[in-house]
Amino acid sequence: MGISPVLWQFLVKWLNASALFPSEASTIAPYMDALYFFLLSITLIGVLLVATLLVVFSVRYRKAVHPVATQIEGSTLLEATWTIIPLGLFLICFVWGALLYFRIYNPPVNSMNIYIVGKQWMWKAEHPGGQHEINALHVPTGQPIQLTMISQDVFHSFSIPAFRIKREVIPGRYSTVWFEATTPGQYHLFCTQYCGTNHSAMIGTITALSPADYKKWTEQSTSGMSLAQNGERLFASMGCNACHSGNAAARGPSLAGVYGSTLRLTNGSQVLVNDAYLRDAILNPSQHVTSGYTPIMPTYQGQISEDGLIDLVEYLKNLNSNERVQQTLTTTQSEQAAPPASGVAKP
Amino acid sequence: MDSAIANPQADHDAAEHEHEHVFVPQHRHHFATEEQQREAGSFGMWLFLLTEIMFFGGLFFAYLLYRNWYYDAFVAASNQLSIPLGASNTAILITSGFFMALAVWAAEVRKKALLVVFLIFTTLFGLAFLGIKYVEYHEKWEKHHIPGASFDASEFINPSAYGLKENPLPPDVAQKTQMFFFLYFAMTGMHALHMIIGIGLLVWLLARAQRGDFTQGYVAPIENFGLYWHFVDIVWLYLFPLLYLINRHPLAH
Amino acid sequence: MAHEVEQEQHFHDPSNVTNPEHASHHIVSPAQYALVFAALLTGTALTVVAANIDLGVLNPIIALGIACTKAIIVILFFMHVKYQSHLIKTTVAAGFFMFLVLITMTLSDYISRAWGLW
Amino acid sequence: MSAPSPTILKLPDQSSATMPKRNFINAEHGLLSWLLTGDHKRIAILYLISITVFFFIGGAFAGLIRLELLTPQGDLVSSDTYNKLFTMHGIIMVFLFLVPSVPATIGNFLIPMMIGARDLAFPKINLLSWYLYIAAGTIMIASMALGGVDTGWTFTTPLSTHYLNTHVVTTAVAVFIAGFSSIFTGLNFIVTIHRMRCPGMTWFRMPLFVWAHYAASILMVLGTPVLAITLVLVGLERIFGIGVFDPTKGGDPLLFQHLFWFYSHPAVYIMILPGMAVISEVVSTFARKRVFGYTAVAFSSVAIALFGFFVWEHHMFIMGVSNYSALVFSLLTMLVAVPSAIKIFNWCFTLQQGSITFETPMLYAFGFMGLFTIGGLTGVFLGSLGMDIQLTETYFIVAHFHFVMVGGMLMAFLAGVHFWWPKMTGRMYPESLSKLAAVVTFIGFNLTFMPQFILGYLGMPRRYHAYPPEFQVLNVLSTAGATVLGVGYLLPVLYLAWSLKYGAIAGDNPWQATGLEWQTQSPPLTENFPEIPIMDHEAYDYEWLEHKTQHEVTHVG
Repeated sequence: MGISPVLWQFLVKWLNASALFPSEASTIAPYMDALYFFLLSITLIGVLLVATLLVVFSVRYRKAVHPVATQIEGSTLLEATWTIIPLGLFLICFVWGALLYFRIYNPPVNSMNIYIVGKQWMWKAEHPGGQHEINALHVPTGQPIQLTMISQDVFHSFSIPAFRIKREVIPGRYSTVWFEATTPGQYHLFCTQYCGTNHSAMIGTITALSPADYKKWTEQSTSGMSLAQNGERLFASMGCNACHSGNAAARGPSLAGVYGSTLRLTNGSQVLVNDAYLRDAILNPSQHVTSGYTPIMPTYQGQISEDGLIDLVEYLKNLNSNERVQQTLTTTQSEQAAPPASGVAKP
Repeated sequence: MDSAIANPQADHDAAEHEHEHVFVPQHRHHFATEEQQREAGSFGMWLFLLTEIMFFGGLFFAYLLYRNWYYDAFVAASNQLSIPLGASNTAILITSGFFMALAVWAAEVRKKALLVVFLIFTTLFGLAFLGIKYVEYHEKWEKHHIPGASFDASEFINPSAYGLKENPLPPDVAQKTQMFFFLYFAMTGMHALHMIIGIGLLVWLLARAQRGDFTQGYVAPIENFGLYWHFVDIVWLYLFPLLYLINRHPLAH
Repeated sequence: MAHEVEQEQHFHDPSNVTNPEHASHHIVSPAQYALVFAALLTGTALTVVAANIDLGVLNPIIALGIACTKAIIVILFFMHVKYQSHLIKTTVAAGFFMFLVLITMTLSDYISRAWGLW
Repeated sequence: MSAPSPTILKLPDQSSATMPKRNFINAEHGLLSWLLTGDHKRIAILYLISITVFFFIGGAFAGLIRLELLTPQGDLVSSDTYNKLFTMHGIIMVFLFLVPSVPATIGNFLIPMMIGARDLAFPKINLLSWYLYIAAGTIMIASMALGGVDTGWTFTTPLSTHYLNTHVVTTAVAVFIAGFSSIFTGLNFIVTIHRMRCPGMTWFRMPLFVWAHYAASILMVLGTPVLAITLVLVGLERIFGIGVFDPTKGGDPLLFQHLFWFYSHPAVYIMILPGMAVISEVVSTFARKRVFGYTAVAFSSVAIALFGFFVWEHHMFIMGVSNYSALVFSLLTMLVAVPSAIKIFNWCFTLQQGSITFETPMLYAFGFMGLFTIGGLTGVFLGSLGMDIQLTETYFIVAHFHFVMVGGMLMAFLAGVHFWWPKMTGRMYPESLSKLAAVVTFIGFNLTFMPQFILGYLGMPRRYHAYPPEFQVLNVLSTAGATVLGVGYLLPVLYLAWSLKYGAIAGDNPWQATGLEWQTQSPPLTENFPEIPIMDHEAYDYEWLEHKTQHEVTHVG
């Protein structure tokens, strides 16, 4: 039999290029694989056990060998055995899985934050330094990265198989996931939640770089403005600074250092100010009125894009004093500037 | 579920049966007795009502969730509904249910004229309920409170312009009144749809009752329809406080 | 009907056709219906009155309590469940139980969302 | 009339068997006698024909999907078409095949016979359920003909409500109607099982087939209405844009997920429990032995039905639900896996000390046990929170539920069809050909779906029209397997159709099974039994059967 050498070579190359197991490129991956192999071995043992029982009984008690069946009612002991052992195994799977789940979805405090915006059908990544990427994400190795993600339209899902992480990207709400890449290289990024026509084109490349390379990359690809700087511009152009000026008589509360603090709201509840809270407070201000202030802030629902919101959130995160806010305000007022670009009436 | 039974007489004579069937025209061949058929019928009806509970259950949950999320909007929107209309509708529906119960009784004691009269009253009160519902819906239509493209929340943002003494709502909260109105229309609309189907069935039952179908000992259709009609009542018994009443005295912040 | 029951013993399994899922057929009298009717109307009046008094958190509780009482009265008397077999009673209970499962289990998500980071 | 006295059993001697002169098939003639029938057996046949049609429509879509995935690029169909293909495949297979498959066909045919009744409690509602099914199917086909729908069978909001321009509402109406068809079937079964059992048929003398159907029926009755209201809300949202599920208007898209999976998780038990029902009968019959631990198997069905309602959130672990409630649901998910394990081991031990023969239904049942074990255990992967992060929304999920639904349910369905074919039609199918079909199906199935587990762990997302080239080898294997699988499914259609005319006469009880349905002629009379039988023995009492047969030999001799 002669197989054409060309075909043979093609087959060999094809098989070599194909994958059977994903590479382990994050700190979480070995943990995930350990659980995977544990579950896999339970499955194999279970299937082998059932197959052995079927085969052995089929051979030993086939009609030719065992012409008359012996009627057995059952055995409580045996049944208890195969109730309790699987139950025990499943409970181990539960505890193990739960530990891993909490690990993947609770980012460490020292992690670096990158924002992800999903929309039909592309991923936008926004680094704090202002680097924007489409369908790509550059990350340093050896550094925990937290992704704060939101969707502009439908459900998407951000999945990096080589890092063993995945998280739904939800419209109207931030979701987070974190990872720490270990091996430099390029990895797949998939949208795994069906999101319409070009769902399968909503893919990208994750590039893990050594810290030095990453530094080089950030310098090369900077847009000149950090997210916080963009946010500052937006803050001024939307006229936010008119009320949130930090003056004693200001109509809105001072926002310097508000991130991470605990606020008391007019409805008596206490909230921790985080990304989600800031975003919500901009979009639905009257449900988040700080105690002592009147609900006069208009809603910005539909007027600021998710990117804009991210800029504002990032700006507020880094806002430690009101000095620049007041400076900008004075400049604007003295120039009697035209109404803000977005046309939002000041309250 | 069952007490163990004595082993029934295994060897019995096939010929023994025929005379034991009490034969009535509505008795279907696959039931051993009419009693068995009747109980099967009412059990089947109850199972159907279980599906109805779960059907409304989804809406009730949505109401519970969004009332907690958008409390202020729900309070403001709910206070737009008229308690007198809602309360009289409740009374009307209870009356309709009362006549339905009486109709079941009339069928049981085989009084044809009474049965027909009670069914007519049941229908009339059902129609009265729908009439009042129409008045309420119409008012919402005129105020542009029907959710959708034409929805207008300005009455909640600026109540004084409409001559109302309510506290004004910030625009973002006011928009959420749409959620209340949607749930209001979905729940009362689904309820009204059940009423309309019920009235259709009532007309059919009336025609048959007039023919004397149900006053010869065969009361299952009347009985089962009664179960349906009372279930529709029960849904309203919950809708009335949830939509009209419980938001009258909002908790102060 | 008594003569039938006696004869049925010969060829119907009593456990299927009659006991224990069977309850003797009970006809409720119009007087009792009238009483129930009056109770329901009173309940309606009560709930409207209660809604006009500011009772704080108790308002919704009272309103729903009255609604539940009325619903139970309708189920027991207008719908004859009081005189029905255990089977029917269990069925009704199962329906409300599943409704509660739907609500509580779903709420378990919404309530505890605020506890975590997300 | 040749109908014998019911106390006399026919011998299994097929050579002397004759077709009974009067049976439910020839009782009346003409199309109308079928379309207006109240006979549960005729309705079952109607259902069998219609679900077979929909199975092959859904299967054709599956074939096109596999063909497209042969190459990494999207070259056979456009991505919109591909999305429509997997959506229609899912919707047709789930709502028009899997949910009604065993209950509406085999269950419909057999439950009254197994409990010794003449018909289901509500024959007209049974017929209505078939008409609703046909209406749903027609609307489904209409929506396909008009251009199809591409929401995925899960109708995820806000994609389905605000972002697609396909026939979402039409399809939702079809699914809504199919849901009512299923509610009526379940309701009918529950009432029948409670109310119509023959004398002596106590709960613990019922075949396990009936127990499992009882459990599945409870799920149908209590779960389906929640799907109905969810679809109504999706429809209203699409038409009026009111925003219950729309985040931009303050709605919560996760509410949709909760309500949808409140039905759709129990729905997988609606699909698999009747499959388990078939396996209990088949394994017991061909091992000639009472099912090991009858009570445990019976109660495990009920336990599955009950626990099945408490686990739906495991479809949403990564979707932004509260992590604490995810914990609760994961724990409950682990609990629901236990009754299935009990069943598997009980079936295995039914074989012990048996006297086993290997007819076609038994081969399918063996296939079921192996594949369902894999399907069930891979479900534990997905119920385990951390593992779910890597595996959900990938081909691992696809492989898992195809192992349960196709490897489990479809195998069981075929086992059942073969097992009761002689009872339904009075004729035997060609045994060697059917064994071949069983083996081909098993091989084809494993070749199709095994590689998908590996693809899943590699991270290949489901519902992808094009994929990275390094996944191609496994996809080619999968497509090759699908071809084999297709042959495996076509074969039974051909030889079963052939057997209708040319098959050997089966006789009353070709398998020497103990169920009441086998103690009457095949095909049965319209009224099932010449007279209502009396159950004077336990279920699966082979000694009783032997005694009866011997008694008859002496009697006849």
